[in-house]
Amino acid sequence: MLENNIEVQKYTAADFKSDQEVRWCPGCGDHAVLNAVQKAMAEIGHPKENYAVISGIGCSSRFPYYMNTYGFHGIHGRAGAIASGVKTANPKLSVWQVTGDGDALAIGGNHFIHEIRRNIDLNILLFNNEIYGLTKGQYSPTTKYGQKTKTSPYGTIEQPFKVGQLAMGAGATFFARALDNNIKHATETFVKAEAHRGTSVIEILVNCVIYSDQTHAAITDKEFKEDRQLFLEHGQKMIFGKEKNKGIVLNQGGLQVVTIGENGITEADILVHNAKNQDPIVHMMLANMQAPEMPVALGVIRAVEAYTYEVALEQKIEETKAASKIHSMDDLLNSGETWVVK
Amino acid sequence: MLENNIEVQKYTAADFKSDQEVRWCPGCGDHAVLNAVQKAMAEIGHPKENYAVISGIGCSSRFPYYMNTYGFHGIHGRAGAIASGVKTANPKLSVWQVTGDGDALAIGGNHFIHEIRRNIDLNILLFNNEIYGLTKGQYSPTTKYGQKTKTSPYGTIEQPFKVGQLAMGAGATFFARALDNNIKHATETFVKAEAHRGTSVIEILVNCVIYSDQTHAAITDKEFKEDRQLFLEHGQKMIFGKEKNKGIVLNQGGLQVVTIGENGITEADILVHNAKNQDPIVHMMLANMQAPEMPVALGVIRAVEAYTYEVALEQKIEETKAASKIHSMDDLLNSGETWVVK
Amino acid sequence: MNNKANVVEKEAVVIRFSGDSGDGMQLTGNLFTDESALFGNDVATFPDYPAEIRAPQGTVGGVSGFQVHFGQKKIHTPGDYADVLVAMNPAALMANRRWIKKGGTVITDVDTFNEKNFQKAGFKTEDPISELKLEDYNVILAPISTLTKEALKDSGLDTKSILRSKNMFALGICYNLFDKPFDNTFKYFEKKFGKKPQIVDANKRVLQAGFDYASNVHALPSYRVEPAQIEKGKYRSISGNQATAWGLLAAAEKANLPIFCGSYPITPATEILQYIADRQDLGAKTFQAEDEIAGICTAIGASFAGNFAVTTTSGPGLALKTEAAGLAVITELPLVIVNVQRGGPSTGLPTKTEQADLMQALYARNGESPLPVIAASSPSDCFDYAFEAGRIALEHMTPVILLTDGFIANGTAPMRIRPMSEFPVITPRIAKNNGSKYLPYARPEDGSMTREWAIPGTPGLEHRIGGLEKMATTGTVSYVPENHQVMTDQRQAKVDQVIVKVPNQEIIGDQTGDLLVIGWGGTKGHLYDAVDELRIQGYKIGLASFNYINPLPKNTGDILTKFKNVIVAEINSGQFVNYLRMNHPKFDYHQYNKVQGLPFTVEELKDAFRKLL
Amino acid sequence: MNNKANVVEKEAVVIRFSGDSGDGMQLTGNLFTDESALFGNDVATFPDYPAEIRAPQGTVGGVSGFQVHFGQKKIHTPGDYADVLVAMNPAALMANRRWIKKGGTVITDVDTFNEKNFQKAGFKTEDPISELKLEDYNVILAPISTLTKEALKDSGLDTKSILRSKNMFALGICYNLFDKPFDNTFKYFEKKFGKKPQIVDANKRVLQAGFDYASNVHALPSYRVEPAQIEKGKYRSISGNQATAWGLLAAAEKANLPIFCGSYPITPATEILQYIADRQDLGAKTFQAEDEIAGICTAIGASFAGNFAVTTTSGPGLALKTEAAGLAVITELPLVIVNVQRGGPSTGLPTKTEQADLMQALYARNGESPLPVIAASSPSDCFDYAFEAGRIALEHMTPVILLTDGFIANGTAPMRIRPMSEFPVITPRIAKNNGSKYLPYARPEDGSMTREWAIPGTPGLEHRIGGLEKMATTGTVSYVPENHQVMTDQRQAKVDQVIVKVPNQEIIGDQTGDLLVIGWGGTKGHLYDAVDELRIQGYKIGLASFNYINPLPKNTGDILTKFKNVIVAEINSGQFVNYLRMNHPKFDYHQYNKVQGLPFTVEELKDAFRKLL
Ligand SMILES: Cc1ncc(C[n+]2csc(CCOP(=O)(O)OP(=O)(O)O)c2C)c(N)n1
Ligand SMILES: Cc1ncc(C[n+]2csc(CCOP(=O)(O)OP(=O)(O)O)c2C)c(N)n1
Ligand code: SF4
Ligand code: SF4
Ligand SMILES: [Mg+2]
Ligand SMILES: [Mg+2]
Repeated sequence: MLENNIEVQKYTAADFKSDQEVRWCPGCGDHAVLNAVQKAMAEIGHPKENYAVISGIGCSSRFPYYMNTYGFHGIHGRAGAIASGVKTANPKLSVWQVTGDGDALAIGGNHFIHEIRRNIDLNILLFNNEIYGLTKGQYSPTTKYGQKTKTSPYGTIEQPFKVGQLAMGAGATFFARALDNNIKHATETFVKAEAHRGTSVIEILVNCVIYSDQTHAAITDKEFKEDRQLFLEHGQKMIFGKEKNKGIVLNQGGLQVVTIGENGITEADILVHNAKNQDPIVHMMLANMQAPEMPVALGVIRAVEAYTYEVALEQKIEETKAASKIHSMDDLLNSGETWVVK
Repeated sequence: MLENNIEVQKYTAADFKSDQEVRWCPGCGDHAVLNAVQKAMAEIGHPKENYAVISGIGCSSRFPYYMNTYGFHGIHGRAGAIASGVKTANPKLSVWQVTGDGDALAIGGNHFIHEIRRNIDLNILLFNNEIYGLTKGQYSPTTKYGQKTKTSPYGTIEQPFKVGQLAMGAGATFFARALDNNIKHATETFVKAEAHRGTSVIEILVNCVIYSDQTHAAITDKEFKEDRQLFLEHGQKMIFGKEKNKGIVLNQGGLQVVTIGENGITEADILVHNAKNQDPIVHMMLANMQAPEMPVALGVIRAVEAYTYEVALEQKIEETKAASKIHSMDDLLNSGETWVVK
Repeated sequence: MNNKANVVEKEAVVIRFSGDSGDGMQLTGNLFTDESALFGNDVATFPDYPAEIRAPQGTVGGVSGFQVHFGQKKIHTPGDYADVLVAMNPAALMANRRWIKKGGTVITDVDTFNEKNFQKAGFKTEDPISELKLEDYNVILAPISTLTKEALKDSGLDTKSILRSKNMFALGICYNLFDKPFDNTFKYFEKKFGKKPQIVDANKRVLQAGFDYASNVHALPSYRVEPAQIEKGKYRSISGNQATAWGLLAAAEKANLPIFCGSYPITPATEILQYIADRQDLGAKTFQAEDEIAGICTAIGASFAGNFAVTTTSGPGLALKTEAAGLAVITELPLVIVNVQRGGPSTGLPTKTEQADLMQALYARNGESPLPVIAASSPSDCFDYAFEAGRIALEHMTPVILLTDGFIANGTAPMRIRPMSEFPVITPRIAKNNGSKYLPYARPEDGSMTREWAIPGTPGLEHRIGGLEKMATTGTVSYVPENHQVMTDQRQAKVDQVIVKVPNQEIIGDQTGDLLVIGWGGTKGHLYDAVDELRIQGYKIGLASFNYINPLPKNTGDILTKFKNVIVAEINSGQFVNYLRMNHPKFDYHQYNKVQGLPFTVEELKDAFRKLL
Repeated sequence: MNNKANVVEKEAVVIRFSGDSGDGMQLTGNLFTDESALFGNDVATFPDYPAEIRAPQGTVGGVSGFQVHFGQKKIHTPGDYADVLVAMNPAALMANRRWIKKGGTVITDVDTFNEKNFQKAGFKTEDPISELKLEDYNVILAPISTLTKEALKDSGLDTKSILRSKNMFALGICYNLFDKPFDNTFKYFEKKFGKKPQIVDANKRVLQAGFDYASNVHALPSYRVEPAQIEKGKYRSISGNQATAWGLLAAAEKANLPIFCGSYPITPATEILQYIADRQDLGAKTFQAEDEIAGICTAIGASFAGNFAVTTTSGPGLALKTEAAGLAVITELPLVIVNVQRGGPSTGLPTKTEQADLMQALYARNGESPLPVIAASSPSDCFDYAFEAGRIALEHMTPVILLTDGFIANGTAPMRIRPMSEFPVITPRIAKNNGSKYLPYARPEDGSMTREWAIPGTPGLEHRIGGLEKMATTGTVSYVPENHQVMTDQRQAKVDQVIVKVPNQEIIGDQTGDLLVIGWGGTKGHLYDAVDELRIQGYKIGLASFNYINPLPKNTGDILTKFKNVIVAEINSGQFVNYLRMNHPKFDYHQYNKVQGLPFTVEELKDAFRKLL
C-alpha cells in the first residue's frame, strides 16, 4: 500500500516528461495541466515506477503519452473502469485517471459514478472544456444550455451536469476544482488529491481554444477573476475579492455573499471551510456556486475519510485466508465430497 | 402533447391487466406495485393506447407483459435509453419506465443520470429490492454495506448509492418514494408523478422474498413503521409518529427529529415541506434520512418546474421550420451551390 | 438391499426426478447421484430449472427437474430419455411426458391427483395416464404424501414440515429400485440437520419408508448397475461452471500470479464469478462490475497491472465486451474471456443452451482483430480448457475466448482429482530491467511473436500503451501506412503461433471410413454416443470433436481427407461449418443443425448420420 | 486566359494542394474543384487532415492536404498520384513526396525554405529537391510569400493578414496552369467577405498576382482539360457523409415518417449526425446520446414509437451497439445502422480508411441474429444506398447495416440532383385496427415474412414485445423448443426475402473472360479504373463490385462461373472473400488485400490482376 506521506526521493517535473512531442493545439489549456501534474508528481515523490496514468479517448486523454510513467491510453469512456482494475489489482500503484467531460460524463458516466461509489483510491483529473475537442466540437454533458455547436446548430436543449453535485450525489469522498491558468494552485490541489485515500475527483476547468474558447471566461477573465474565484482551504474562512473583503455566510436560504464591514458583518461571521464534514450538503452548495452571482469555489471542497475499496478487499482476503483451511488448489480440489475409484 | 390534467375517460384497474399470467414469486413486492400502477393509470385516465411501458431486464422488468398497454421489454440496463427514444419520437405518449436497482443503477446507471439531466417527460418506476432478483441473488448498487450475497460470500465492501441523492445529483426535477406494502399511497404517488412534466423518479422499496427478504424491514415493520415513515405533502408540516407528535426541523446541523411538546417545541416550529424549491439541497437531506435515527421520507420529495427535453425539441423544430426556406428534400437538394451540365 | 427376486442387470440407467420448484428435486437428484458415484458408477447429471425464480405452484412452468445418468460403462451425457421418471405431481408428468423412454417406469404421487392440480397442469381430463398415452408404460401410482404422513405421524412435526420430506420417500423408492446403499444419504442428513435431531430422524424414517414400500410393490422392477471400469483415482463431482472457475484458479497458481476476475452477473455464467468469489482464501480478487464493459475493462486494467485477468459472461454480455476485447487485442495483454453460450438472439432463451456465439467470438470486433478461441466439451473438461485458456493468454500475451454452454455449465460429472504438480507450469514472459531500453512491442527471436509484459511498479520499464496503432517494436503511436500492415500481420502471426502447442485433432472411432462427424464444444458427449452406437452396428464412422477453434489444429485438413463424407453437427444454424468452409474450402460439408435451446439427442443424431452411411 | 503558346490537352489531371493546417488548403482545393465542376469537368476530391486538431506548425504531422482529380472523362477516384503538387512549405513536400506522379510538377513556396523549416520537416540537408530525388521533376520554386506581400504592400493589411492569403497566390498559379476562369472564386470572395471590401480586394489581387506570375514563368506547363461528357442535369458537390445523411432524410420523406437519429459522435461518422441535426427545418430529430448504446437504444425506442429510426457510427461504436442490434433483430423493428469504417482494431487509425468491419456487421451479435447488410461505393451513391437501407428496414421490418468507409465518407464528388418524385415510394406495413386481434408476429400471406408495425397511440393495437424468444404469430414469450426453431428460421427467411427486390449483380467490362475482379463498397472507383485500363490493354477482365452483401444478389453464383479466375480485392485481410467461400463454396478465390489505412492505388491493382492474366 502507498503511504500517505510524501516520500524522500528527489524528482523534478522534467523527470516526468516523456520523449513524445506534445500534440495539443498551441494555447490549449491541457498544456498547463500537464505541467502541473508533472510538478505535483515530483513533489509527491513516489518512485516514478509506481505511477500509472490511465486515460480514455479525447484530446485530454492523450495525456499518458506525455508522461514518463506507466501509462495506458484506453478506449473512450472506459478510463474509470480500467483505472479501477489497475488499482484493485495492484494497490501499491498511485493511479491517475485522465479524462474529459465527454469521456467521463457522457460515455463514461456509469464508470464515473461507480468508481466514486466504491471509493477506489484514484485521482480523477477531469478536464472540463465543455466540449468534445477531439471530434471537433460537438456539445458535451457540461456544455452550457443553448450553446450552438456542431451538433446543436440551433442551440442545445440539454441542461449540463454540475460536476461536483453529480460526484457528491454518487457519494464522492473528495472533490476539488482547479483552473488551467493557475498552475501553482492546480499543482497544490493535485498533491492534496494524492494525499486523500479514496476516489479524488478534481474538476479542472480547461480552455479549448478551438471549439469552446473562453467558455470559462466568466471565471478566469483577468478583469474580475478575483471577485469570482474563491480559494478554499480547510479550516480557513471563505474570504475572497480584490479587496479581500468579501465572504461567504451560511443561512437558512443557503450560501450568500457578504461584504465585511457592511451591514455589520465582521470577519467572525464568515463561514469556515470544513472539507472534512461527512455530510456533503454544504460541499454541494459550495460546488454549485456559479459566477457572476457567486464566486466559483476552487481548491479542495470536500475531503472526508472512508474505507477505500482496494484496502477493504485486501483486508477481506487476509481475514478469509486466515480463517480457511484451503491454501492451494490441491487443498481445494480435495475439499468437500470426494470418493475413490479403485 | 399530453395535457397535464386528468382526462374524463373512465377506466378501472382491470382494464390495464393483460392476459398474461403474472409470474413473480408469491409474496414478491412487485405484485403490489403492478396493482398500484394499474389503479393509477385508470385514475389518470389517458386513453389506454397512449400508455407505453418500457422496461429493461430483471424480475421487475417483466412488468410490461402484465399491462394491457403498449409495452416493450428491452435489454438489461437500457430501459432509460429506449424510453427516452419513445418519448422523444412520440411525445403524445405517456411513457413509464420500469426498472430495477440493478437495471437502473448498475448497468443502466449512465442512461439513468442522462435521462434525468435531459428532463425527458418519463415516469421512472425504480423497483429497489437491493438485490439482483432474476439472476438469483447477487448484490446490487443499493445492497447494504457488508451484506452477504451470492457474489459477496464474505460480505460486500461497497457503499450503496443513495438513490435520491444520486438522482438529484444528476439534476432530477422530481423525486418520490413509495412502498410496496402501501398500495394506496403508491397509487397516489404515481398519479402525482404523471402530473409532473419532466423526468419523475419514483424509488419504490420492494421486498424480494427470496433473496433479500426483509431488507426494508427497518422501515416497513409494523411494530415501528409509524415512527419511521414520514409521508410528505407539499405545503404540509413534516409530522409523523404513532402519536403524530414527532416532527422535522431544519437547523444549522441539518434536519433533526423533534417531539412536539418537548423542550418547548410547538407545531409552529416544524418544517413545512416545499417540494417546489428549485434548490435541491433540502430535498437531498430529506431523501437521505435513514431509519432508525430518522424517519424515511415517503411521497413526493421534489417536484420542480423546468423545460422538458421533448417539448424543447419540438419547439426548436417549429422555430427552425418557420425560419427556413427548406421544406422538402427537393428544396434541400437544390439549395446552396449547384451547376448545370448541358 | 431390497428383497426382490428378479434383479435385472443394466449397463446404464437414466432417472429424472421432477416436481414443483419447492419439492426439493435438485437435492434428491444430487443425493442419488452421490450414492451412485460412491458406489462406483460413472455418472452425468443435468438440472432443468424453470425460467422463473418461483413459477406458480402446480403448473408446468413451475416444474423443476434433475436428470441423472449412471452406468457401469463410461457415461458421456445425462441421457436423452428417462428409464425412470419420478413425477411428484401432475404438472411434472405433463412437463416430462416427451422425455420418458418408451415403456419406461413412471413413479408418481397419486395423492396429488385432483381436479385442481390436473387443471393447473393443463390436463383436459382426470385421467392423466391415458391422456398422455402412458398405458404401455410401467406407471406406479404411489400414495407418497399419505405414506410420508403415515411414517411421520408420531414425529411431532406439523403437516407442512412433514410434506416437505416427501421427496425422501421418492428417493427411498429409487434406492430400492436400483438396489443401492444409502449410507451416504444418512450421513448427509446428520451433517446437514445435525442440530435438529428430529429432522434427521424424520428424513431417515421417510427414506426408509419409501424403500420399504418399494420392496412390497411387485410391479416395481429391480435393477442393478455394477460399478464402472473407470480410471482409478480420487474423484469429485463438478459442474461445468465450477470447473471453469477452478481451472482459472489453477492457471493462476501455475503461473504464480494473482487472479483478478472482473464480471457482471448473467445467466448461465454467473456461477463462475460466484465460485471465484468464494476463493478469497486463495487470494482471488473478484470485482462485480457495474456492467459487462466495466467487467472486461477492469480486467484489462488488472492485466496491465500484472494480474492474471479474466472476465466471464454469456452472449449478450459478450456483445458488450467486444469493443474492449479489441483493446486487449491491440495492446496485446493477456486476458481470458469466458462466454457461456445460451439461446439467442438478444435475451433469447437465457436458461437454455445453444452454440450460436461462435461467429461472435471469432469476429465480433472492429477491424482485423484476431484472437484465439477454444471450447470446452464436458463439465469436467471445463477445468482443462479454462486452464489452457489461461496458459495461452499468459504465454502468448493475448486475449483468449473460452466458449462453454448452458448445457455443460449446469451439468455435473465426476472429475478425477489430479495433483497440481501434474499440470504444466505456465510461464508468462515478464520483462525484466536489464539495463537496455524496454521496447513494449519488440518480438522475441524464438518466432513466438510474444511481446514482453512489463509490470507497473518495475523500475526502469515505464512505458505507454493504448488503442491506437503502434509502431512495431517501440509501440509509439504511428500512422505510417506500411507499419499498419506490419502490425496487422504481426498480430495475426502471433495468434497463428498458438498452434505450436495445440495438439493434433484426435479422431474417435474409425480413423478412416464412410463418415466423419465433426462437432465442437459441448455436444461431444452426444456425438460420441451416437458414433459409438453406430460403430457397434458396424458402420465405418469417426468423430472429430474440436476444442481448438482458432487456430484450428494442424492436422485439420488432413483428417478431412480420410472419410467419404463429412457432416458438421451443431446447436446453431451452421457456424462452425462455415468457418471450416473459410479455412478448408476444398471440402464438401454436410450439416446437421438444431436450434431449440436443447442439446442433441443421440437418436436424432444417429438418424441424421445414417442417411450418409 | 493565360497566354502560353503550347497548351497541352489532357484527359484528366490530379492536383494536390498541401500546406500547414493553417494554410487554408481545404478552401483552396474546394475553390479549384468548384471552378472545375462549373467548367464542366467531372471531379472527385479527397481531403487528408492530420490526426491532431492543430498539429505543430511546420511539421509533417501538421500537413493538411486536399486532392482533386478532374477530367474530361468520367472520374472515379480522387487519383492515386498527383500531376501537380502544391506544397506551401518543406513539411508539405516531405509529407507528399511519395504521391507525386513520376516527372510531375511541384510548385512550392521557396520563401519557406530555411533551416528551421527544413529541420521541422525532418530534412537532413538544406536541399530538399535532391534529398527527395526530385531532380527529374518539374519543380517550380516560386517566391509565393514575397510576391504575396508585394501584391498587397499598399493594402493597409498587416503582414499576418497578408500572408494568410498566400494560398490564393497558389490558386492563381493553378488557374493559369489549367487555363481556368475564376469568376466563381471572385464571387465567393464577395459573398464570404462582403462586409470587408478590403479583404475581398486583397484576395482578388493576390489571386490575380499568382495567375500573372504563372503566365511569365515559362517552365510552367499549360494544360487544358475539356468539359466531360457526363449525364446532363443539375449537379451539386457532395461528400459521402452528407449524401448518407440526405439519403436517410429522403427515405423518411418517401416513407412519410418523421426521422429520428440517435447517435454519439465518432470519427469519421460524426458528420452524418451533424448533417441531420442541421435539418430541423425538415422536422428531423437528432438525439445526441450519452454513448453509442444509448444512441441505438433511443433509436429502437423511436422505431417502436413509429419513427424512421437511424443510428450512425464507426467501428468501435458499432461494437457497442451489437447487443441492442440483436434486440432490433428479435423484435423485428425497422432501424438503419450506418457504420463508417475506419482503421482498426480498437481505436486503431481513426482518421484512416479500411473495410475491416464486414464480419462485424454480419456476425457481431449473440445467437443466430441475421440482418441485411449493404454497402455504398462512392460519395454520391451513399445517397442511394442510405435511401435503400431505409427502404429495406421499413418495408421488411428489420435492422439494416449500411457500410461506408472513411474514404468515401470524406471524399466529395458531383451528384446529379434528381427530383424526389423519381424515387420509389417506401411503404412501411403499418398495422390498422380492423377489429380483429392484432398479432404482432403474424406473417402475411405474400411470403414477405414481414410482420405489421403497430404504432403506439393507435387504439386497439396495444401489445408487448421484447428480447425474449416469442411464440410465432402471437409474440408472447415462449420457451417451447420447436417454436424457437420456427422463429429462428422465420427471422432468417425474412432476411432472405429481401433478395426479391435486390437487383442482379452487374458485371462491368467483359461479361466473361479470364479474370473476374470482385470488390465491395468504397473500392469501386479504383477497381473500375484498374479494370478499365487493363481492358484497354486488351485483357479479358470484368468487375463485380458488390453493394448488396446480405443477402447476396441472386446471380452471384452465376457470375462466378463466367471467368477462368476470380480475385477478391479488399482493404482488409480477406473478409468478403471468406464470406463468399461460405456462401459459394464451389469456387476458387484469389485474394488481394491491403491494410494500410489507405485506399488502393490503381497501379497496384493492375499489377496484382495482371499476375492472373
Ligand atoms: C466508442 C467511441 N465512441 C466515440 C468516440 C469518438 N470520440 C473520441 S473522443 C470523444 C469526445 C472527446 O471529448 P472529451 O472527453 O470532452 O475530451 P476533449 O477532447 O474535449 O479533451 C469522442 C466522442 C470514440 N473514440 N470511441
Ligand atoms: C447484458 C446483460 N447482462 C446481464 C444480464 C443478467 N441480468 C438480468 S437481470 C439482472 C439484474 C436484475 O436486478 P434488478 O435490475 O435489480 O431487478 P430485479 O430482478 O431485482 O427486479 C442481471 C444481472 C442480462 N440479462 N443482460
Ligand atoms: S481541439 Fe481544443 S481541447 Fe483539443 S487540443 Fe485543441 S484546444 Fe485542446
Ligand atoms: S426472486 Fe425476488 S424479485 Fe424476483 S420475483 Fe421472486 S421475490 Fe420477486
Ligand atoms: Mg471535452
Ligand atoms: Mg433488484
